[in-house]
Amino acid sequence: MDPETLARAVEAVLFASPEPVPLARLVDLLGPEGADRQAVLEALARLERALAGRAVEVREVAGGYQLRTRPEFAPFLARLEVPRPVRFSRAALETLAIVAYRQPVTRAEVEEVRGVDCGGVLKSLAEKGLVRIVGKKDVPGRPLLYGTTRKFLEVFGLASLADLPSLQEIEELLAQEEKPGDPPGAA
Amino acid sequence: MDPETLARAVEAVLFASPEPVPLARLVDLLGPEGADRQAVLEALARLERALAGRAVEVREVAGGYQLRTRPEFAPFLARLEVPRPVRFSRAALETLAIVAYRQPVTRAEVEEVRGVDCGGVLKSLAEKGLVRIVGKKDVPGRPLLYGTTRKFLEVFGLASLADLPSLQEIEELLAQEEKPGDPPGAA
Amino acid sequence: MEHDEGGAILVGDQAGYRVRLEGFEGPLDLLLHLIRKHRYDIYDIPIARILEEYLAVLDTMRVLDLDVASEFLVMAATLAEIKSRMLLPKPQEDEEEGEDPRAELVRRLLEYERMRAAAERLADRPVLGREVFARSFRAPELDEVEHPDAPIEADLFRLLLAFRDVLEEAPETFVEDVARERISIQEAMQEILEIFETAPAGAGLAFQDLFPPRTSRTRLVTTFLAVLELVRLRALRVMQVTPFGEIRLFAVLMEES
Repeated sequence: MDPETLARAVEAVLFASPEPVPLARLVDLLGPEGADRQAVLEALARLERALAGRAVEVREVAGGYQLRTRPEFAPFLARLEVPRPVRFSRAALETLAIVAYRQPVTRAEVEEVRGVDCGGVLKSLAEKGLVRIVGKKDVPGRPLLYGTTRKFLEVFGLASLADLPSLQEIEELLAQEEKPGDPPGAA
Repeated sequence: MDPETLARAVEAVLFASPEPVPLARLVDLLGPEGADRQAVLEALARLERALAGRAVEVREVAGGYQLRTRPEFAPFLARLEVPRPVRFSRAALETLAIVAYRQPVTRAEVEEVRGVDCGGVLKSLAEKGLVRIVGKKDVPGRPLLYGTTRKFLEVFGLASLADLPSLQEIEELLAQEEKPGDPPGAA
Repeated sequence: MEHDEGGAILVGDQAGYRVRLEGFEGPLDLLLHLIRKHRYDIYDIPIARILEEYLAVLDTMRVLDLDVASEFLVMAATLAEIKSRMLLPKPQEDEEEGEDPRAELVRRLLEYERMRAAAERLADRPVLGREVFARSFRAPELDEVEHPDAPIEADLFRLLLAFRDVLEEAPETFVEDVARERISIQEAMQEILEIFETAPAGAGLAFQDLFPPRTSRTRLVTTFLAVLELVRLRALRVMQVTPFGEIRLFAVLMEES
């Protein structure tokens, strides 16, 4: 299969799959056509270039590749009746961030950081499949441990947890915000 | 909105819509951007030209427009078996929970709790490797006893059965209410 | 995301505070707001002043009939305690020992601020189903196959939700049995069966093999009871090849019925 046809085959597969397709899976699928890992990676790069001017792009999400609309088209799509427009409260976002960065983490540890009760928020995030129970901590009382899910990566468009900005980056960002000369009250 | 951006907006809408989109609906969605029927038709034609070399094309089907993979990829896609992650039905989850907490347990005992026939569910759980026969109960008829497997622990992220939340923990976990301050519908 | 979106913004002016919206995310959020607003050095917080301002906000909240959550009151007490500790004479100049009474609070404030910023970064990302959209359906020409080795999508929380529903409907005795949590013997039974699964077929296992050295007493008893239970259930058979010889255990092959 020539590189151009391979890129189209990859596009067809990604288009037809509602969920991110892992690289290994693509290699499995296209191997019979003579494509190895390297060839599939090249096909993905070629596809990305081909989609440059289009409404849709290839994104690496939750350990796989997926076609997604570019964010600038959100306004038209918001009017579409597609499932679940998602809204996140501050409480939910803070709790998610703490679970994402500190996982596996107990409810008490999350509450220690936020300074408020987080049971309800954790439950609601678990119900939405964004966090999950990943075990019990080996301390007296054996409290439940929470972690983020694959769906969390999918919803926030992250290839993996390593895709989150590092805490150091965040600290640098904060340091900049607090530089003298900012208008008072800027937080 | 210039014709090129309009064509891309049409592409985004068609991509994200689960069903064919009628022309009138496209005009509705893009009208606020100043596009009339004529402009949308032109955008569709432009999109068709832009997709010329791609794996996907615009098709007029069932009274609307839809993006579809080109027919030449159909035989190819038909060969691709996309494995669907196995999701559990409510019956399966309930049965699994009863086996997990009450093992070793007979089919009759599971059915007594659930009040319905569970033979099919147990069989399917056994096929998935989540429950298995662990013995026979020492009562007349010597019914088979079921228990959970190591795979069950893996799938649910448990180190051991001792990590299953206790009844008290389940109650605490599920009794959580979201704080009234959180906006409705927010996670 | 504005950090105070959905929370309260307290706008300080000469007349005091006006409260917009309902409440801060918590006492740490409020404290950070006050510290940043007055541009205090977070590593050298003027505790007396910040306590005063903090209490003023709580008062305003009360006046406006806003619920002041207990966490806010706990923090007020903490601040007051730090203030009083700071009034105590410093324990000599050989210091090192005498940690700044504010240290723990500063650590928590910085950690919270970091996580709050991380949350803002998260909120800035395009969210699936809000800013970006994937295909919401599978191409009809694509065969959907349930692979035997397909990943199983499961999460404990859903299992628990289902179990809670079971418990609500279940007969009383079932609920009692679950409450007794007989799990540990069951767990030991499962482990023993797994040992047999990996053991060479037919040879069986020496009784002692199930009790590795340094096994705790409780664990010994549990394992022993588990073996008895398995024998009773006829999942295991006990054989002694020679009189007084080694006791061996064999898994009983189960035929489906």
